[in-house]
Amino acid sequence: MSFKLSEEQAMLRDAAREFLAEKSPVSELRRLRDEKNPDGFSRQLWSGMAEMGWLGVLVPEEHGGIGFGAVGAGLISEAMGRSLVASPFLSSAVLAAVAIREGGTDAHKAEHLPKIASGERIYALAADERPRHDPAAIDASAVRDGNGFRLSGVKRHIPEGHAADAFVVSAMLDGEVALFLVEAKAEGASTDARALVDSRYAADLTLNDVKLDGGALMSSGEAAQKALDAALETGRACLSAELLGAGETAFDATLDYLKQRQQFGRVIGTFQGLQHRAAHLHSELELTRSLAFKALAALDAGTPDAPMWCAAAKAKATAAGRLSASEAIQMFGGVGMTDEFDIGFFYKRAQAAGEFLGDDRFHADRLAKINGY
Amino acid sequence: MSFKLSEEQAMLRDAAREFLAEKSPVSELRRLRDEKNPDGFSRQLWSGMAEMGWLGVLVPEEHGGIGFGAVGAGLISEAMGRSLVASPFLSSAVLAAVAIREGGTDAHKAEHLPKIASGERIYALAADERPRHDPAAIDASAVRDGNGFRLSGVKRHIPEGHAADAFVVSAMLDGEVALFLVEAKAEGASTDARALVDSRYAADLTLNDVKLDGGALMSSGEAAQKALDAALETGRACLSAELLGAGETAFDATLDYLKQRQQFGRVIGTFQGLQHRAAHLHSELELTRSLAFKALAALDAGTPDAPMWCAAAKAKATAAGRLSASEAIQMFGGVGMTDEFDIGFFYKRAQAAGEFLGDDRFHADRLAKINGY
Amino acid sequence: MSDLDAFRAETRKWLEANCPPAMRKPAVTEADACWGGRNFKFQSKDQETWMRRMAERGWTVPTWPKEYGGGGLTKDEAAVLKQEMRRIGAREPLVSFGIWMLGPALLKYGNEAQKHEHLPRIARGEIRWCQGYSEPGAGSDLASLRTKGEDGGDHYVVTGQKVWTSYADEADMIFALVRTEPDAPKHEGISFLLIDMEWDGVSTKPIKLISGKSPFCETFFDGVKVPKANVVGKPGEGWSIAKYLLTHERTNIVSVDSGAFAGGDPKRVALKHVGAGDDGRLADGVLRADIARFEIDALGFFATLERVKAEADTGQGVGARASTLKYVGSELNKRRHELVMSASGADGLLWEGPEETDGMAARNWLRSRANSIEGGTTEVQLNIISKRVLGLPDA
Amino acid sequence: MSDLDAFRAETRKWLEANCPPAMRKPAVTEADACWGGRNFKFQSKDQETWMRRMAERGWTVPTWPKEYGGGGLTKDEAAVLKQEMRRIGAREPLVSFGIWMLGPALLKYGNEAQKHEHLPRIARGEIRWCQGYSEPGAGSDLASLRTKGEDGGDHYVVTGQKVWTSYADEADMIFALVRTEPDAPKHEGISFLLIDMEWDGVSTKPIKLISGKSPFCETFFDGVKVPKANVVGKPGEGWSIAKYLLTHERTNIVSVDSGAFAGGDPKRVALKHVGAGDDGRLADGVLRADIARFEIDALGFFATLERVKAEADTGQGVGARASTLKYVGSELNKRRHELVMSASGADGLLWEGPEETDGMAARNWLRSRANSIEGGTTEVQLNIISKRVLGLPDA
Repeated sequence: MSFKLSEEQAMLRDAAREFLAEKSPVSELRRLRDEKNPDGFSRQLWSGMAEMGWLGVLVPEEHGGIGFGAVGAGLISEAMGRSLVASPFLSSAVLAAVAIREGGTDAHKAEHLPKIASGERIYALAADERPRHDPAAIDASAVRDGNGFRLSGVKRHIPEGHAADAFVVSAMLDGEVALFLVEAKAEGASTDARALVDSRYAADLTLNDVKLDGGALMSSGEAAQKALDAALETGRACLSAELLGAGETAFDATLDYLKQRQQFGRVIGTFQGLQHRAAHLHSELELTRSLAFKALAALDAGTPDAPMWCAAAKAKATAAGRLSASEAIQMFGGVGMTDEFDIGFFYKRAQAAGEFLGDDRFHADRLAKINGY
Repeated sequence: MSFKLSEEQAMLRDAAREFLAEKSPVSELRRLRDEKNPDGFSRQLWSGMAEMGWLGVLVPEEHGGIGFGAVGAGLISEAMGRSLVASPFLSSAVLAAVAIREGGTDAHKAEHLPKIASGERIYALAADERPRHDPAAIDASAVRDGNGFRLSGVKRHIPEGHAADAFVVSAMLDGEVALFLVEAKAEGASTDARALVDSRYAADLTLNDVKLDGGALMSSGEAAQKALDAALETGRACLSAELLGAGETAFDATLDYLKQRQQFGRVIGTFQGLQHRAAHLHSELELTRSLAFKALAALDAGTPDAPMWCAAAKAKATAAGRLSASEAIQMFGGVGMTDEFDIGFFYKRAQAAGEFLGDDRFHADRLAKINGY
Repeated sequence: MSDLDAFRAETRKWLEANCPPAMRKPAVTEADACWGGRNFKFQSKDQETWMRRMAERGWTVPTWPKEYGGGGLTKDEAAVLKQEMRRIGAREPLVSFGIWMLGPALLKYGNEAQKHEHLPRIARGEIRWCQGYSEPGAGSDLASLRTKGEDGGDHYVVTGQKVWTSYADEADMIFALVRTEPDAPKHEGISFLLIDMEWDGVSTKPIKLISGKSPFCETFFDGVKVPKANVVGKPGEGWSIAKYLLTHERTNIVSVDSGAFAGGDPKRVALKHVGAGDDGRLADGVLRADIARFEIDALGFFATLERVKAEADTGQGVGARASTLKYVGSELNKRRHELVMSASGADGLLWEGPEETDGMAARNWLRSRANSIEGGTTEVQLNIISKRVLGLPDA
Repeated sequence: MSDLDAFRAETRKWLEANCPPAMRKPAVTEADACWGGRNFKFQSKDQETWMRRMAERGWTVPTWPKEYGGGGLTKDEAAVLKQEMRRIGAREPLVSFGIWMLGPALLKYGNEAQKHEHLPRIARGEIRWCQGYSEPGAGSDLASLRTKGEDGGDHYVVTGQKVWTSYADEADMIFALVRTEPDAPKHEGISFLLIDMEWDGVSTKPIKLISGKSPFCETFFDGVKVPKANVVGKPGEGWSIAKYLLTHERTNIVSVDSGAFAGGDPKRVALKHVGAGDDGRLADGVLRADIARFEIDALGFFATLERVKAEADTGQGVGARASTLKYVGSELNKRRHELVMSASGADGLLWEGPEETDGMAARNWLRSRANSIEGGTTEVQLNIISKRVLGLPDA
């Protein structure tokens, strides 16, 4: 586990930053919002990301991916955070990809992973059912029906779930967790898109006695739990990287503002009260960076302490991301409150990305559990 | 319940501040420590406080007290906090006095309350048994023995318990809480004085099959629990007031220092980084003052929300007292770390008074319980 | 029976007879308040009746002198009126910046003609005022304003731009700070002008906030002719008047009451969304800890409000302490909303939906970020505390 | 086999043969360290043997040139030596301010005579040095020092007082900053002098801290004659040398390792003193939350140390980032001790008792308060970060 990026990783990082800064600056999110784009993201950008190979970052080469691992996915996520890129990357290329990679049968992998990598279809993980992240609380359930199953339940808050062609769904089967692959168009399945604070969409997925054939079952019991956990942990680490990218960018904007804005005949960056807060925030972001990449590297290394690092990373990234954006608003002052400035977009995304897959409080509590207290 | 002091209360406050500032400035605590005074407090000052009537502040007039209630006791405690007065006031005049007043038989009241008020004897409440405050965890137990009882157990961390002539002891009797009055000299009872960080002493009381006559039982069951709670809550509110007095005094010293100390050719009080921290600390102390006196007044009014206010007050006073003293050390810089300066005494007392009867964490957790979450 | 008791009995009787039952229910939405003004549409006949009856007695502005449309009540009488209104849950009959801000300024600084012209119309809800202080780029440094009033003989020609003018798009008139003496020192060249929003050259544009639509506007003056008779106080005295009003505004914070937290209590939201664990307590221990600490500070804040009021009654006044309350209160409210969002989980992220309440949590949370900016930033309050309360020296 | 591999093999063999088994156990108390000096009493024969054998090879100061008593190792070789010592758990043979601070200063600024005179004696542990920078009243404004050296021809007559001179009462010599040119600008009139503690006019007095006895002293100079040959660098160049060493010192923080938290881990203390509740978790939910947040920051801190080291290896250097580590690390350590105290309850308040460990928790907690003062206060670190890392302007 090392903080040094390989040459390939460094190239990926640079390419991601460059591509996304050019193709999808913050103004793009604003445009999508203002034109009330029903997807909440650009299909064209999605194709572009597919062409860059990024949608297969967590897909093994044998299934059409580039197999760059969690660190690779984190580098793309960080770049996405920098300009608040809206896309189903987290849902499809991270959560669903890992769930299928770790929990699917060979047939599932062969069929679906290439489609994730090519961007041909969008997938999503349908895990949560509660308002607050709690993937262990599963009421959705499947009953055996001939060679197949019948599945019912309501899965909630699936980021970009409205655009998904298929879902990996966690549900109880014979008293155990199981993962199913469910087509969005299956009879009895319906999604309900909800506009969120960050100008993106999440969907609730209602499964009303959906009939599945036997091949829909990916795995069950311990194997399903492990695949689900792997997907969630990778998602958390990637969100940490995204929050880092967003937090650092908001901070950079704040520093620029502090250096030019005048009040009472002085540049406000000369006020020690603000200087010390900026220095503190810088330190928080430094810790966030270390934790996010430590977590990503631990996932790639498969070390047993990976969940601890993921919890620490998501907790810190949520808190630091929120602090960075809220300090930005406060230091920008009144204009920071206006929709005209971009800072509000950062604050809103920090809240949404902070909440998804567990916020700082959830993960601090979880870290305590992991560490035995 | 009002924040306005009565004329009598205002006189008590002024008298307490004046008397203690003169008779027992911080240098007195230093002297007691340096001469290794075995009591850790001045018997002469104790007599003086008795003469002022303060030891009977919570004792009804019919038993030789002045019956000024919790607000009165809080005003004295606050004044004691201002110059870190060491004395068994909390143990004898507050905790034991309320326990006997609320939980004693008429005979106990008639015999002991006047002695508390006159300072003739020193009493203490022996409630805790764990390192961390937890008065509900009672392993000490009494068994009936003829008309009397036999009592065994170890009660811990009794402030100034080494100087007590008698104890109010909580113990289990027939599966219920009971309060007993136990003489320090009773056969099988022994105390073990421990020097604490604040240059004062606390004692562990070991009860080894102590034989008590029937008159030693003060009360049991619900009555005992109510008396114990009343004593503890009053103690917590008084400690909040003491922490307020200490915190404000440390803050005043810091402000004076900020106004005269020069660094880099400027008075350091001109640095905005320090100004904003001082302003924040001021606000914290304002909240502490309000909560401490709200809690004291609620106790006097006997309103059902008194425990909530006491929990809030002790939590806030502990945190603010600690913040005030630690900011003092940081702003004084190196000299604040030396024993030669008085600030260290404030920091140490803030920790000890903060810990006694539950620190900020204990009481925040308790407030959540009280408020149903 | 004392005079005050007699007044109470009389007031109770009058209110009983004159306050329509519908006006005894608490106001829920902004639309429930009566703001008055030329174009105001009453929400109901009852709302109109209640306002007119109260205005007739001068009780929309109970302590203003009768000659200016007020009730001429003493402070004690006004307190009794307030108590009696509360007793039956009567709504404020009229709310407006005219009552809160311009009125006090005119009473202290206005000339007789101005008082007679403007105060009664405020009292009767005929004219709705807005405030024109802030300018783009001025921020906390309010006095750095650049809207100028060029001397045109018997009038000023006003050109410039104001920002954060709440409800300017619905107001009839604006009281504005304008730099009329460009060569005077920064704080001495400003005048306090009364300008009709219908005059030529005045226009407004609403400001969209991160929380969505807002009552705030930008207001533009493009060569607006303002008669010199509309200068309050002396030319160049505007800054003193504005400062007086800012203090007045800050002191009003003390009238915030516990009801302010209704509808978004973190512990209730958490119990609903997170639920209890095996030990019967709120399941997330860290969220629980944060809520407990918030509640302790909230109790401390409300106890401090109560104490400050009690001490103000005994003549100590509120003074610079208002800055402590402003600082603590606004930071606390931000924390409250942040906790409500955390406790709501993904439900709190909802931005819009079929229900009218959809998105409320998120929008209220976003709106709360301005608490520590508007009415003097947290940084300004900390400066005031450190200098005026603690006596720390200037750099 | 590369040269480095050969060196590793050789080193491993030599250490195996020469490091006494007793010196392969971790140092526990301060007395376990070998500080050297004229009056040093070795704790054991093994301690002496180990130090002398290492000194003979120059490995007490592996990267110093051989001619000055060093090992003449390259950076890579020194790293190998360190790894091999760690492999067998070998203690540092010698620790001293001479090695950490004076040595680097002499190597960069000293003349040949000074290097030959002082460096070998440091390397062999013959002379123990202490540092004389701080003065009463100077605080963070180190350059405001007032100890003066009056020109006496071939010597200076030094008079004044130093403070926070660690182990001055056990040191043989002191390197001190002295104002030799009173009329020069503040930062330019200071010289870096080498003074023998046995010379007439030098005296010391220990400083008692709030945590009790301490290694810190006050050191007094009363007309001490110091030959001009004992000026390091040029007269008036002392401030540059001191600044160079301060940076050197701060960079050393990066070598703090996780072992620093041994012995006072809040969660262990809490589980022992508070115990678990009905749900099997640490009973006080608020303490648990605070410890969890502390652990997250501690993980972040150690991960950052690791990252900064990795980036330093790739040539990015540590630089002003050391200030971030100093700030975060010292605040974190204070928080750790505060949590240990809270978790210990009244047991943590014990000040002294029959056991040697009695009072340790409280004294360590109190001592930790100095972390954010010594070696540059937290405020100074924040200033450095905001200016040198973030590029914020000076007032």
